[in-house]
Amino acid sequence: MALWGMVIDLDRCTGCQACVMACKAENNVPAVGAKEATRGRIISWMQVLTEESEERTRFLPRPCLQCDDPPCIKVCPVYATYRNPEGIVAQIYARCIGCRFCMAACPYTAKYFNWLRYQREAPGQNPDVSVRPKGVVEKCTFCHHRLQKARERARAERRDLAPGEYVPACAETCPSRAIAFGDLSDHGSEVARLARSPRAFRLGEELGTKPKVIYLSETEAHRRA
Amino acid sequence: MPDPSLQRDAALFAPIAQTGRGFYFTLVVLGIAILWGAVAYWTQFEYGLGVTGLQQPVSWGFYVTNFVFFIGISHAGTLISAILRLSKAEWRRPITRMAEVITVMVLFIGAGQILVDLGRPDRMMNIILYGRYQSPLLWDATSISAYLFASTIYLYLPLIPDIAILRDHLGKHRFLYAVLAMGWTGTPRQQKILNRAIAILAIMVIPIAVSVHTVVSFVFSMTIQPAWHSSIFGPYFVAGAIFSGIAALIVAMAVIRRIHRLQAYLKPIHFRYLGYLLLVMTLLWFYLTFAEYLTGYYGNGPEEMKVFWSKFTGPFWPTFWGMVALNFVIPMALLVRLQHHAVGKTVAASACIVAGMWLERFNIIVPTLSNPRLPFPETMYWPTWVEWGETAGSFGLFILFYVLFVKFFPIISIWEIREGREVGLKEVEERLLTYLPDGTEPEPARRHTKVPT
Amino acid sequence: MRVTRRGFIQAVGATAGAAALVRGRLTRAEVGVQDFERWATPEETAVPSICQQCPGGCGLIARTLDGQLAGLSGNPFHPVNRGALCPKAYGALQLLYDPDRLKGPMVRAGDRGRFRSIGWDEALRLVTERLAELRGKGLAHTVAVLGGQYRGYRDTLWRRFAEAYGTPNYVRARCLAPEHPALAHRLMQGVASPLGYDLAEARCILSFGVGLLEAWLGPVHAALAIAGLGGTRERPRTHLIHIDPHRSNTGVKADRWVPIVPGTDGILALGIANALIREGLYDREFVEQHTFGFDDWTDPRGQRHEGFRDLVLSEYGLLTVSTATGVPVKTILEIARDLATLKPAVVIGERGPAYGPDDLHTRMAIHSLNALVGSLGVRGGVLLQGELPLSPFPPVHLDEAAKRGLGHPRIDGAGRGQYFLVSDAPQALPERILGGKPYPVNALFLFGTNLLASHPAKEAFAQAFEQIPFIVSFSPFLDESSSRADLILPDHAYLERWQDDQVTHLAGFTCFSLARPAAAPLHQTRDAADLVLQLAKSLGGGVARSLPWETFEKVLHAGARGLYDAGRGHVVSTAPEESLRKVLERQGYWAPEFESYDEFWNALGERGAWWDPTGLPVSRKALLRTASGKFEFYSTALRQRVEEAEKREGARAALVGALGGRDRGDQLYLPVVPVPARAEAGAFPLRLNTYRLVTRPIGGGGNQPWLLEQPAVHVHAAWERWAEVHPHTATKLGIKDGDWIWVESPKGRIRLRAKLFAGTLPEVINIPLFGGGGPNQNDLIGNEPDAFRGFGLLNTTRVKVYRA
Amino acid sequence: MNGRPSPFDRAVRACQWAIAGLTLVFITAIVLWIVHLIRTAWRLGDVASASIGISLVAIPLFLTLLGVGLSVFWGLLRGGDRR
Repeated sequence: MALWGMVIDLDRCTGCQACVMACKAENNVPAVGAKEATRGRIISWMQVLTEESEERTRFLPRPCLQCDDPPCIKVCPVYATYRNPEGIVAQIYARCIGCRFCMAACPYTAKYFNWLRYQREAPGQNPDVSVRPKGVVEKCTFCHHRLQKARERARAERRDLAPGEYVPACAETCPSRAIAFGDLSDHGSEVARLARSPRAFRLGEELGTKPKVIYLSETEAHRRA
Repeated sequence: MPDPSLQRDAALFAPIAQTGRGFYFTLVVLGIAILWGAVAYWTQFEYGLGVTGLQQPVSWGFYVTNFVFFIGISHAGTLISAILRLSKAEWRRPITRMAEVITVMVLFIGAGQILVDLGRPDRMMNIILYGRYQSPLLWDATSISAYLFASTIYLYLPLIPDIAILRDHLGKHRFLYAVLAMGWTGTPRQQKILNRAIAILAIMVIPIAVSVHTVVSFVFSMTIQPAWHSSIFGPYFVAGAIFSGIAALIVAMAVIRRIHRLQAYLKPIHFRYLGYLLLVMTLLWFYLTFAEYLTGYYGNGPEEMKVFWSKFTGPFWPTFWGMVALNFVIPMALLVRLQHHAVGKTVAASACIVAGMWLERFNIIVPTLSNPRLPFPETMYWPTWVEWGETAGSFGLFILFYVLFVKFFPIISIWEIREGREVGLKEVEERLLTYLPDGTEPEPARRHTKVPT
Repeated sequence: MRVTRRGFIQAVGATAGAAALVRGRLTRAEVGVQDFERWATPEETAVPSICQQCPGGCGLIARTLDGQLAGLSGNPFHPVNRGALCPKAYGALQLLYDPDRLKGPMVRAGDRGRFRSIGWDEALRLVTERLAELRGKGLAHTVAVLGGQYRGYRDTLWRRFAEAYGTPNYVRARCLAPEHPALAHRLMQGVASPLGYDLAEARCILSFGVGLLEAWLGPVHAALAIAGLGGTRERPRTHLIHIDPHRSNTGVKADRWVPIVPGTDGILALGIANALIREGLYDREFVEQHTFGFDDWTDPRGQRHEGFRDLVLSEYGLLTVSTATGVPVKTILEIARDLATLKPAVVIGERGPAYGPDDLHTRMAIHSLNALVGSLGVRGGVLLQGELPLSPFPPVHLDEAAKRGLGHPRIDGAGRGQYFLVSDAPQALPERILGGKPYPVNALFLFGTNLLASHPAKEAFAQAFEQIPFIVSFSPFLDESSSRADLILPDHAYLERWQDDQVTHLAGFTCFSLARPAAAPLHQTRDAADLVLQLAKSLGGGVARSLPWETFEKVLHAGARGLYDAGRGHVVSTAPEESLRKVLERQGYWAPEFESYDEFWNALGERGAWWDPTGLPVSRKALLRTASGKFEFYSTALRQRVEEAEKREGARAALVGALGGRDRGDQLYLPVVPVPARAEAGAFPLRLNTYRLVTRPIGGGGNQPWLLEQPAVHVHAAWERWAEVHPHTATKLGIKDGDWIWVESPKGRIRLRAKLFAGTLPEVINIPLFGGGGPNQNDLIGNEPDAFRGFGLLNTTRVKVYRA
Repeated sequence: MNGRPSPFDRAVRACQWAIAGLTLVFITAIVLWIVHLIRTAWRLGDVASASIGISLVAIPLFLTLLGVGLSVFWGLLRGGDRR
């Protein structure tokens, strides 16, 4: 069974937010509008943060880290968020009751809430991804719909899923090739190789969430501020 | 034919017998508050939670604070009356029912807060159909329903004899009283069954009450957020609950005492004893708070300190220092010497504590959510009229339930007062003897020891 | 969330009925026949297109389902972006489906700004009549065309139309055209086309304010090239030094960010040159053999001329440079040493519109550093952008009226007097139109530019537009400029039309991109290029004969034939195929891939681009085409042009005045920038610096919510306009983060939100370039044109800031 | 009062039995819900131990409360006529 993971090289990331916009276009993430944005309700599955410190600034693109032991799943009272066998933490929009317990439990604040009815059927949307109603939590799904389409194509051609055939929108569009994506359980894959690099570190390693988005940074000596 | 013993306790029937103009005025005021709450919730139901002040990192705010606050107040009732009943403290007689009523009424409001806080209330059934017991929210649901059921029975059982009296002597609501009196005729056998049941319940209610607020604290301490994930939360919330419970009880007692002129039954000695209990709880609360923050400060973890400084010197300093003042400084000043104006002092201290404890819950929930681990931009959570409206509506509803209860049932247990008069005095005397070395005879009391009333 | 009493009561009444309704609907989900069609799997196509949000020219793949656009992704074959995209590209989805797009042609009804819709035939008839009437009366030259496209066949088409019609006034008003830096390179190296920079191979990159990762001419291409900055085992780290008043994304990723006083880049370059020369770190071999004017020399007439070396050593001591530019001496020395030791090094001096008052000499000074470190004709150094072998169109057929019209001088005065060396001077347009010098403008065509918002002289342009009796705008939106027009013929959005792109600024390879229309036109809009061809046909005579094609597709088809016959390069394809071709071509084999041109044309339409990776003109012979065949510090070409101007206009030629006056003597031709006197604070103590955000497309992106919502990463701002203030300055002025502040300049004042940002010098206020409506930086920046090139100076404004 | 019960008394008696019945239904519903939660957790391979652990405490608790309530109810109603 594949174990999908991502490696983001912070030395290459230029903070241009191409991944953010690609994610929004691919997953029909709504632009919440001026009033709602000033109230701090921007929904941005992949969000680029800036870590300021004395010696330097570092851009940190933060998707959902698809933890192997996710603190957000344990607390959901209605099984609306779960970790599928392939390691992707999924969200069932039809079952979520909007209690937002998973938002409070996530140490990386990677879950977003539809405070109002932000998104309607509009032209130019991606038909593969459902539009979320108001009152439910949504999060990065590693472009799960792309995995399903790639798997269908592979099955139709009676072959296995080739590495690199399933890549989320952010990894596909990153102009400085900072985001690598693939199957962590496949020892030879580029992601697994990069994950073993001496520059590799995981965000919030001491929390025991075992995140599957691994960051590379030359000067990891500078731990979080 | 007025029974002589009833005549003495006529004051206890007064609230039920006549309904003065004040009653209708309070109904109107409460109606307005509840209407504001209803309009607020309708707007939120219509447009979504966006009408409140909640935002991305601060996903919980007023509603969860209210939830913890009201469940906290519910500890006033059964816990205190159960402990006093078990310890056979004679001064409990006029207080127990008042406390139990607070519990039962406020539990409905507390549990309601969670439902108000849901983003999709129309999918409430999902909790029943697809419930997952691993989530602390469902632990809450179980323990709160257990506590609600237990405290309802614990309120109802001692009420049966009084309802029987009302059934026999009061003209109004005959059918209601007849049904609720369960055919009580005061026979010794029935008395025995009732006392046995009340004794069992008194024992059972205490662990349930403690479990309720521990489980409410688990909603926060089970996550790994800074300043939430600590083992002190269980005892801290239970102590805070008892603390705010007693304060709420004292306030309720003072209000009822003034409105229904029950000064004869709720004497300063009750307020003084509860005041001393409150003082002990203030110290206990301060001790636990001090322990929690010292541990965080000394450990000096980066995330912990971010939340710590945001409370001490950051944007949350007013609510934090307000809480410390209202919960510790003012109550200590008032409750230390209760010789004179005991009632005034304890009620003032209690009002401060109730407000302080609301702030304490706010201080636990919002600062931690406002300071996420990763370097997100600063945000400030401000409640909107919807949240104020819902809070006002909740208080209005709680007080409305309380006032209606006082209108239909005696707020002070008549038969316990009577039992106290006839049986209580002798029984206490014998019990005191059992404490002294065997064979000592009661000497005549010396005059000069002045007993505070 | 207005809750009316009636609404509330209705609601309470309705809740009772709601349950039954819901109950009913759930049980009886009737499925209509039309639902089946909707659920049938749509026909999916992937059409290659080109992103027009910035001059980068990245290749797109537009995914359409049943003709409706469903998503965008990078074209993996395209050599410019290799499948990657920048954030702006995704704004195209919202641009295409913007509800405010004009639905059809509009004609002015009553006074300016009020319109009524009109049919296409009637609209075209109006334009043809007016043009024919002007041409008939011999006033062809009074028609002006203000274009926003500076490359590609759309630009050629307009130029041919203007020439064939008989007007010299085709003015390209685009700030980010690479034509400005090319002038300095032409004067020092004699090369005609713009230069490219081999960023991927360079070991040290010194950028003077060039927004490599967020602005300039292709953030994606630059990011792909320098992303390997970290270096790998076999290739050592590349050292990026970024000199810019504002610490942008490039500043953060650079190994060294050097804050500098805006407008003093040239002086810093000369300071670095001084350090290089004094410590003998410059490439002695290259300078001695391949440069001219470095040492003192005597010209054939026996006159002694001071060389570049002595001038720099005498006048540009590190202390004077440090005080003028605000860069510490130690930093200048370290930059010089890095530049000298890490070979190959390349210096990029392409800040965009203008560096400051003496822009030409600043760029010459910066480019002279390339000569000093010998990065000309070296891998990882400066490259010459190759020529696209497009098939040349037949010369324009000039009839009588056209000849008479072209005889007149240009309205903006480019190519004469002060703007002798420049082809477009849009800045000079307003006062020339208002003054009626040399002749009044009777008709104006606005195409692809919104000057009334995006140009510092926008107020002057607004008055000028009032004077012009007949304005035609091709803007698809009702923006500031098109709302003042008499007739609007809305163009397609770029995903709805044929489009080509001849990218000029790349790492040397030539690339021709072709875009087919991805989505069917949403509204009654028409492609502006087709309209030009239609106008030419309806005007008849020489114009019709010069533009014989019926549609723009035919124009492209005719032009691209040259690529097929060129005998080199190939249509982009999958990576393995590319590498195989590269191996073959390195050994001189080139096999044509297609038998017929139509096959080539279809493949080009399928894959999106043609390119020629080999034959990089890197050799010194190709790079140094001056009269002396050397890199000329002392630009003989410039002196020759100046003498030409003086012969024509006498001693006091306007060109000399623009260059700095006769008294500068030889320094007129040397890459030397006069050190400005340290102006005292005065009423406006702070300096304004504008910079471009990576999420701001050309035209401001006012209608692309995704880009407006998360514009920047270094400050937290959403949908709002802000000014960045240094924390020290902010505390001095009592400003906290997030306050509303007034930013006032001699020209005007605007109210922005203050953001505290330490990535700048204390005395500099940074404002990102906002487009579209609302307060934008052009309300502050005065109409102060560069005397020599006519383009507006964007970073010489002084401002003051106070709480709103 | 041990003659034939008047319609008023019969109605009161019916209401009292109804209340007792309601309490019984309420508690059995809760117990069934808890059992359902355990079964769901077991079926989904979720951490069933947590649910079983909690229910070991919760179910007996509810049953004892029910017992106390019904015993009082039974005692009062039955004891009434055998004074």
